[in-house]
Amino acid sequence: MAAEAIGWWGVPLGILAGTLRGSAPFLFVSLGECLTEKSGKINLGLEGTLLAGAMSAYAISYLTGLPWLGVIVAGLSGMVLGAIHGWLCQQPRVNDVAVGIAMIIFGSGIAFFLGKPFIQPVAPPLPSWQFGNWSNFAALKSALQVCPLFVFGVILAPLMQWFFRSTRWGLLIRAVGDSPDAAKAMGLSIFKVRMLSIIAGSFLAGIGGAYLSLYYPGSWTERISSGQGLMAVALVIFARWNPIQCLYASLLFGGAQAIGPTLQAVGVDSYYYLFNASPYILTLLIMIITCSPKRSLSGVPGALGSDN
Amino acid sequence: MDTLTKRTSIHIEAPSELEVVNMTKKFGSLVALDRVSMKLKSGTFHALLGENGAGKSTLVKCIMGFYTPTEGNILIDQQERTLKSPRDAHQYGIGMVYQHFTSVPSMTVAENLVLSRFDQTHLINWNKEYEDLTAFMKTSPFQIPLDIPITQLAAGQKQKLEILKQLYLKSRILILDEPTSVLTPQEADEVLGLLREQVTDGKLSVLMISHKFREVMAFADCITVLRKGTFAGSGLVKDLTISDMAEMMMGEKRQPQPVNKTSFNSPTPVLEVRELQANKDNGLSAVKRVNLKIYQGEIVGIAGISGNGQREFVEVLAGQRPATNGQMLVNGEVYQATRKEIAKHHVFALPEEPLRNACVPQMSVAENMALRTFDRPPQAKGFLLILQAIHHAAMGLIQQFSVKTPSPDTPISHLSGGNVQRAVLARELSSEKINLLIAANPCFGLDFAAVDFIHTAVVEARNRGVAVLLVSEDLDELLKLSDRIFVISDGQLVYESPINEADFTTIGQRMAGH
Amino acid sequence: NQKAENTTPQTNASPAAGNANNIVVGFIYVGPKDDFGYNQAHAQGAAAIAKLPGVKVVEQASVPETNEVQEVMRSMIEQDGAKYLFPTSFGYFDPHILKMAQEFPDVQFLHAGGLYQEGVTPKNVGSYFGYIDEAEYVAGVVAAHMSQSNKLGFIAAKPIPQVLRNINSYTLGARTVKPDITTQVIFTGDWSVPVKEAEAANSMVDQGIDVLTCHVDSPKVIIETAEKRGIYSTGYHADQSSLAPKGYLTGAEWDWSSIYTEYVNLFQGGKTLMNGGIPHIVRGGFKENFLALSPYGPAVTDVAKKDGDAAKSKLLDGSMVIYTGEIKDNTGKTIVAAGKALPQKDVELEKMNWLVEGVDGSIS
Amino acid sequence: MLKNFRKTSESIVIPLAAILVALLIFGLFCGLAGANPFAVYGSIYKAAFGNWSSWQNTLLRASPLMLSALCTALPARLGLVIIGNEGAIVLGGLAAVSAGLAISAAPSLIVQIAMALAGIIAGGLWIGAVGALRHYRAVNETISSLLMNYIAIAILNQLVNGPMRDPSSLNKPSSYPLDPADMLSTIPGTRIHYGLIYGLVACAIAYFLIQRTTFGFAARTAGGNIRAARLAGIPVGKLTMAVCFLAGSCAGLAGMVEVAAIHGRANESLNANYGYSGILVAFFARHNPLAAILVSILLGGILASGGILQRVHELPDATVLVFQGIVFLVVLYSESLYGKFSIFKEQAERSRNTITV
Ligand SMILES: Nc1ncnc2c1ncn2[C@@H]1O[C@H](COP(=O)(O)OP(=O)(O)OP(=O)(O)O)[C@@H](O)[C@H]1O
Ligand SMILES: Nc1ncnc2c1ncn2[C@@H]1O[C@H](COP(=O)(O)OP(=O)(O)OP(=O)(O)O)[C@@H](O)[C@H]1O
Ligand SMILES: [Mg+2]
Ligand SMILES: [Mg+2]
Repeated sequence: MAAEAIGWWGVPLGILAGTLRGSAPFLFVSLGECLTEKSGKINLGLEGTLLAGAMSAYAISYLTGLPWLGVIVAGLSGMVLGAIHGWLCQQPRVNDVAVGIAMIIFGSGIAFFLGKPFIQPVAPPLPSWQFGNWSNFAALKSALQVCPLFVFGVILAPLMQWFFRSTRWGLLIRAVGDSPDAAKAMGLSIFKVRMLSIIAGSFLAGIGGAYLSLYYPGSWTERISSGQGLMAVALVIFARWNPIQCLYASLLFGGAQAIGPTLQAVGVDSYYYLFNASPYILTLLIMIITCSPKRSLSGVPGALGSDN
Repeated sequence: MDTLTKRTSIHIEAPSELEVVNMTKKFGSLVALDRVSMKLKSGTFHALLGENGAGKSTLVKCIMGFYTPTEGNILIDQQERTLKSPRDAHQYGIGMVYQHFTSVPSMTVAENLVLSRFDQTHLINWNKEYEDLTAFMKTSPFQIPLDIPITQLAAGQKQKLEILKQLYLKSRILILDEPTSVLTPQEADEVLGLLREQVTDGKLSVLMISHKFREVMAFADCITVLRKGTFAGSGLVKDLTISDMAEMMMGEKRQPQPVNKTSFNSPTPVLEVRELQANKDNGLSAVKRVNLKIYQGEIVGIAGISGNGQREFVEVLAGQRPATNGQMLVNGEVYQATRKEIAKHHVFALPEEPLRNACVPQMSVAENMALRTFDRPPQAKGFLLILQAIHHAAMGLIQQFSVKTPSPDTPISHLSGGNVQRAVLARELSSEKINLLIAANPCFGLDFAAVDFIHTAVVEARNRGVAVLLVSEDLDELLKLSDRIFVISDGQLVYESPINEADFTTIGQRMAGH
Repeated sequence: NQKAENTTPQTNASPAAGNANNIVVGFIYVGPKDDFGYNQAHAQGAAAIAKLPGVKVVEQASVPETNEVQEVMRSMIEQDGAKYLFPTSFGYFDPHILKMAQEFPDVQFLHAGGLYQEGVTPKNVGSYFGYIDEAEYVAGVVAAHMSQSNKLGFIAAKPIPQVLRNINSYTLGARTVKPDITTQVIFTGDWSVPVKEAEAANSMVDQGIDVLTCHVDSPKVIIETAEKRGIYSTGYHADQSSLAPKGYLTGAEWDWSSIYTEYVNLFQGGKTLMNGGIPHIVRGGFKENFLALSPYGPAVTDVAKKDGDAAKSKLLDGSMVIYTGEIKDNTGKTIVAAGKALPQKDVELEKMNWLVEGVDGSIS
Repeated sequence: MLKNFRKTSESIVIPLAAILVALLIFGLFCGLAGANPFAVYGSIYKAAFGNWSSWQNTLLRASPLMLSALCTALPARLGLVIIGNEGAIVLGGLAAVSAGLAISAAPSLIVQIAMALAGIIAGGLWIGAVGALRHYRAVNETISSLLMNYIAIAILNQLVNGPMRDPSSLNKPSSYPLDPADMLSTIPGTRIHYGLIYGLVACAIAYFLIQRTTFGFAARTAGGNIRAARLAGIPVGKLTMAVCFLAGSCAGLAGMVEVAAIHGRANESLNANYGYSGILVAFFARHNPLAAILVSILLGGILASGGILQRVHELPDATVLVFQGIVFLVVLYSESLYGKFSIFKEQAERSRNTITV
């Protein structure tokens, strides 16, 4: 049991630990959204996907005792929601932002509805890997506890980067997202490519939900996601549609979540509402600084936000 | 494996013979093609002619498997074949360069080339691909750097890339839909000349859609002409004259109306551009210190290959792009294209691609025609729009400029390209008083009759004393209309000459940057 | 985990009145009624009275504190015929209950935690609440025994009197065992933000805190995090021992079923707030069966149990007042002078805006 | 004439059919959940539109949605997707309370006007800032407005828990209360507050502004094609900011109504999700302010029926979310059906295929 206080060292340590613990949901939703947006559609509904994922993962883990099965089912339930979104938002005159908001309502409604019996019980959580055994410092040891799912996410980011650059499928998705006309001229089915991208992206978001309910905070409640799915869209723009930068942005957001509580733990008690809002303020500031009316955002898929 | 062998086998073969029999294509109740037949013999250069909307693009898209024909057959080497997608067409060595660019803008040349391949390499080994591509580039008729994203290519280079793509795919039958509309005459000659050589060597067949008789006469072996979706004639180029072809296209003999110019001699410039600079979308410099004066009653032409800053230049003048430096003066006063200044100095514009640049697609024809005047009496009373006045004015313009539209309330995007252009022309040229007219590629993609109509309208305006800036990629048009001609190259005006002293070859060289 | 049967006084009153006049009682919750926390505690109380003869319960959950709650009350009154309403969230009181009470003077509104002011609040509004800080006090005693670092942690939603009172009683309880023990407070700012609560719990553990408790809507995440990090915890709202089989020490639980049963008996007996048959302010602690203490967990030492039980029995028989001077706040100001005592019923305590000495944190 | 008749009937029949289909799916869902679908339909109808009292319930819920929807619908005419309604509502409410408290000595009417103005200005500046960021810094307006929601809520919490807190607001930190005399009253004979009138008037004005004024013409031009707007010399930047300001001021007014008609003070209850519902209403109404009125009433009805699902049919509280989700998804899908049915077409009108390359 931790005996000695670590005082102000707790702040960087807390933020580091918060980053390692809390980034994964951001990472999965932002990678999922990145994949989706690369194909030229926006999925604002990942909040609902995240909740559905969290609920189904917890339920399955509780019912079967197999947390990893829960993770897979979370991904699958994400795919179902993704398929609805993907099909609907590609109908003529149907706006993807509107469908996204409707999907938030629908997804969370279904998750809450079906999730009622699973609030009380305790489901087996995901295991964690110890990276801190070399240290005999308890706080550090616990900070360096990492869920394999997070490691998977961290590996996934460069993998996705490579996928977009060096696989045919990656190039196809980029082509569809950047210039549907060109893709059509290649004889591609835009509908199918987007459908698959959205479904795959939602799969990742569902997994992000599983992380929430099965690892950190590690419980199923209706407030579990608190807007993390909505932030996916902001994160992806912030990361300029680059998977590696999605990773950095997620780490930043995961760390920023810890700022408020950590500062209070060392005795800075004022303005915690503003500290809690710091990730949003930070993102806005960075966007204001880095955007410019003189040039368009680098990396933005050309067809994003247009109707075709 | 399988595809690889197929590709090499196609490589060895001479191009197949392609025949289209009784091709019919209906879009709903619109018959775009009506029982058209034609034959592309192996190793020939075939031109497909016709007015706008005659069905040329539809025909070739049916061949490519892009559209499913309503009726009709395709024979390849006398064998009947069904082509369901461009992929099928590729199997038979048929490749097409579309009327619009089909490269993915944010991807590099290399990525675009690799992506265009129809094979099944799922993982891309970039080292090997680069090796192959470099080797391919060495043997190809034109070179393009592999690492550059398409957005940074000039229009001519993009067009070359489209053709390169087909050569890279080892297509034996090349279908080109208006391939030279973005090239200089020299570039066009170079590209078509290189293709012609391959055709002559028996390695390639070409089916080219073109509106330019000059190219047809110089490079094609035979022609097929479509008129309103039906076959209107065919023949060997060596047996035909230009006026024969024009007659086949239009159905009757018509000479372009000669332009009559009255001379003006005004000492005060209407437009004065001083040291103007502007950037491209990506922040790179596009217009570099341009100085220019245009006087009353003269047409100043600016020639140039697209991508040399003329688009940005026109956009600055039209108020669509901020200048980074320099000044514009209209009638001696600083001009920044605000609505007030536009109204005060009576400045009008005919930008290229009117649907993209000058119209609001989902608004009605009447509303689009009111774009210049909606906030002035009689179309507005204070803040209120007077809808009747807007409607009424539109009715008049539709009549006067014979815009074909179901009603003034139809969304303008439902009109055909030519009629959109007419609607814009009506809006911009109907004002009582015009001081300055800025026109950019006003006839791009239009047919014969429409071109004539616009040329006449522009010259009439000039004769009324309007100062006209005409930016065009069509050198013939410039030579026909301008009083003075400039050449823009790499964002700078590199050549100036009164029209009667202009030298065609020098202009071409300056355009190409020499 | 229901404790309905241990408090069924005056069972003779109900059956006779029951069938003759069926009463409809409406319950309104601000969140889902199965949140393993505040709302669930009330919903369990409601479930207990629903079993009583002659009682029909109508419930609506996830009702925000906007005019929506007024509409819900109205529907319950007009459509379901409810004459007795329990809008359970604190935020329903002003202005919503006050407004509806004026409009429906014959309907009785019973509110958890509101302040009834004679002559100001409508006659048909009553207030009930439990002194759950008594249970927190006992939990504090147990926590102090179990802490080795002498640092306790308290994760709280907002610095409001109800919460501060729990923090203070917990700390005062702990300080009776170890006078220099401290309680670190983190306010998350919201009633339910699981990620932030988990983050707060973790950073407290990093700071060496080894017993954790909380006052948020659903303590589940905090208790589980404490267990994962291998420290002790004490629960809130309901018995969470199943979430932390090793580290759960004890917990402060509501027992609304006894109050609600009591009220139902009064209703069925024809007593009303308006005719003075039902007191406008009902408060109670251990003695009145408003609370329960979770059974001690396996880790709790015998000494701790003994001290805890002793504290509880003193509270039960009323021989001890928690807020007995001298009490200083954590800025050094004397709040309760030596020799003075603020008994539980003192309204000063319901306006608490200070933290006692030993609490690390501020409410600015 | 006939054509118009058919077009109009199309735009009535399709949404109605969509709602029927949504009800069908929802009924199926309820059936699976163990409730009798037909009883559920009856209850929904009864709770939302069954009698005058239900109607009032529905209209009460609809009124903030109308104002909130305008916050998305107006900028949409400029091609901007703004989802910052929640933030503007919160700040509008906060500003209204501040104004109301600052001049509480003045006559009620003056105080009410001042509160409305404060709400309008605060909300307007908040979303106006989104427009300004868009114009001057090219910051994506969807994202900035989303982020600003969180920031606005943090500001609200910080203020009502800190400097603006009434110490007597014990367990629910709030600002000082408004003088009851300064509160907005209800429409005589009903329990509906004047917010409904504000909403209706605002929607009507917005419609008029967009369709019948030069300002609206300029906005539609800029929204339809910014290049054409620039060509015509329309000051797109100023227009963007002006429209955003107007949009925000509608949401700000909604915030003012919330505090001045319902809460009487500013506290966390101001953040009541009207923002996100408003976005849906706007999209659902295709950004047409008049249609937004109808859609708000429909959504108000759905929300009003949420309670009865719980109380009578013992369905969980999440059921109404599922219901909303299904209705919106089906109605959004129905958008794609316009022009697909030949009954609604004039005989001569030819069918068109929209494939282009
Ligand atoms: N989106 C649309 N909705 C309705 N009708 C359309 C639409 N697009 C095109 N049309 C109609 O299809 C016809 C052909 O349009 P297109 O632009 O291909 O004409 P075109 O043959 O190229 O004529 P032009 O020579 O005038 O450019 C026109 O009559 C036009 O009104
Ligand atoms: N996808 C489509 N849907 C409906 N009508 C179409 C479509 N594509 C072409 N058309 C119509 O078919 C006719 C022939 O068009 P096509 O594009 O083949 O003309 P074109 O000869 O290539 O003309 P241009 O010289 O303008 O390129 C036109 O009237 C056009 O409007
Ligand atoms: Mg064509
Ligand atoms: Mg055309």
